[in-house]
Amino acid sequence: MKIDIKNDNGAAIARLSGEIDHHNAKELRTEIDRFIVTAQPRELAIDLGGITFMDSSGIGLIMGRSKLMKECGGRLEVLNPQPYIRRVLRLAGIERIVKIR
Amino acid sequence: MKIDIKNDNGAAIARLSGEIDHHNAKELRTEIDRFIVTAQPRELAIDLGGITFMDSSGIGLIMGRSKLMKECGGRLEVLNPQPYIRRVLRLAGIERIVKIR
Amino acid sequence: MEILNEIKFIMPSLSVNEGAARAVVSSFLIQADPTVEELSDIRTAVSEAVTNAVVHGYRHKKGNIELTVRLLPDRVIYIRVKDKGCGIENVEQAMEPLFTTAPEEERSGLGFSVMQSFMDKLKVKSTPDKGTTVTMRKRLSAHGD
Amino acid sequence: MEILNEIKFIMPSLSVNEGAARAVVSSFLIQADPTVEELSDIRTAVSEAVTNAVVHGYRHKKGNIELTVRLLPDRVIYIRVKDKGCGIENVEQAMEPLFTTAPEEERSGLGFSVMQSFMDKLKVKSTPDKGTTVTMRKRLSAHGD
Ligand SMILES: Nc1ncnc2c1ncn2[C@@H]1O[C@H](COP(=O)(O)OP(=O)(O)O)[C@@H](O)[C@H]1O
Ligand SMILES: Nc1ncnc2c1ncn2[C@@H]1O[C@H](COP(=O)(O)OP(=O)(O)O)[C@@H](O)[C@H]1O
Repeated sequence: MKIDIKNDNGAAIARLSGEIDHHNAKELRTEIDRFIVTAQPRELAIDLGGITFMDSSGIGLIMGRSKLMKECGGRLEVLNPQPYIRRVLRLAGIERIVKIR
Repeated sequence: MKIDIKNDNGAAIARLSGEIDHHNAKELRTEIDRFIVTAQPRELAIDLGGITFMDSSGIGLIMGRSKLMKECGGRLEVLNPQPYIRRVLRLAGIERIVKIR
Repeated sequence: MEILNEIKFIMPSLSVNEGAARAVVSSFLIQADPTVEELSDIRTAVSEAVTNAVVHGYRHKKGNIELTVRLLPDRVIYIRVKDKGCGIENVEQAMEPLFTTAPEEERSGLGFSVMQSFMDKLKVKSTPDKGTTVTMRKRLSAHGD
Repeated sequence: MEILNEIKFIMPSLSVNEGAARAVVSSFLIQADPTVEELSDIRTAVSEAVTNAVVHGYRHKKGNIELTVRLLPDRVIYIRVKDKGCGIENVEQAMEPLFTTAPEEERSGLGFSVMQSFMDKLKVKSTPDKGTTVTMRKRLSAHGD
């Protein structure tokens, strides 16, 4: 599990790689939330391009960050999910809440 | 496990890739022996460059082919073992019987 | 029913073992040569079931989780995840999409939905204070070669 | 002795499970962050012990092999491979380099030598007609970070 956050003038991108499961989600949550609260970005894109596995723990992770971004007056997006991760996202109907590109 | 044998005018090279264990060794043995008996190469080089795992089953495989090559009037060599495979070969003292390059 | 091959994997309810359970499934199923999508479906379903045992079943006390994987005839994969944790009072309700008893941990309530939609069959047996057993089956598509 | 984490992997004595056993070990040991060389040593030793159970222990009848992997304090890895096969008459002789009872299958007689030299400790307990238990330990080097 690796996370790399870049902030470009309020439009931030968090590139995740590895596997997202319940075990890893805790750590990811802490890191991303610390960034959101400190940097207060307008937009945060979570790039899933490097994620090779994700179960429903990833849904909770994305929903939770989306909520926090809203509370901070910003917006969350999801980028580049691989096909099998897209299926988990679709099952959760997450595209009704978060834009997926 | 994959094996690819090329015969260049009696000097043959068998490129192995994957893992050599007891389970895979049987199949490798059959394929290589069929080639030796049919093509009767003067020299056979077993290229271990693509092998990611090998236990003592690989020792048996190499010793056995070396013996068969000798019986057929030829000679066996081993090429490109990775460091951890070299350690298994060394433990077996195989370099006293077969040339390793 | 004839069993072609079967493994059992027993682990304590530590979250670090969720990944190990998936790896066990992948490495065992290589012999059945599933498609990338099939393997990913099964890995995801196993991850959900094992995570549930860690997060819910053994919420209050630690214990062992037993994962069984069987290769059955006709390319059917059988999976069983068993815990001796707190059990489920109302299984029907638990299986409803979005139902969760751990929203504060950001559980989405979609674990059973994922298992249901990624596998062909799902059965949940649970007894309060005794534990939960989830069994799933999926038939792999016929071989290309 | 405190056990930090422990898994058990139970498989029938089919040669295809030798690779699965190695994969189990790798995936479980990730959490201890071994060096590539250490992991390769342990995988090789496990492969030898499991193969011996398949080839020798269950030569005449099929049965289960139990692989236990423990993470102990001070970065010590404990491995146990247990079979209920034919057992070994003379353990001392069996452990001699090049001694093998299956030369026709191209066994080199180096399985125990590999276990011995790739692990820190090796213990073999065997009772004829009851089975064989091999236990091994290896201490991983201290962390870089
Ligand atoms: N092994 C289990 N032991 C006890 N309760 C469980 C178990 N698995 C599931 N449950 C209960 O069923 C609910 C729904 O499970 P699930 O659909 O996987 O969603 P989630 O795990 O996100 O809560 C859980 O919140 C929990 O109350
Ligand atoms: N699990 C076992 N059950 C019965 N016999 C065994 C077992 N493991 C080893 N042996 C005996 O010990 C001998 C030496 O084993 P080993 O050093 O691993 O070499 P190899 O497997 O190449 O024969 C074997 O040939 C066999 O006779």
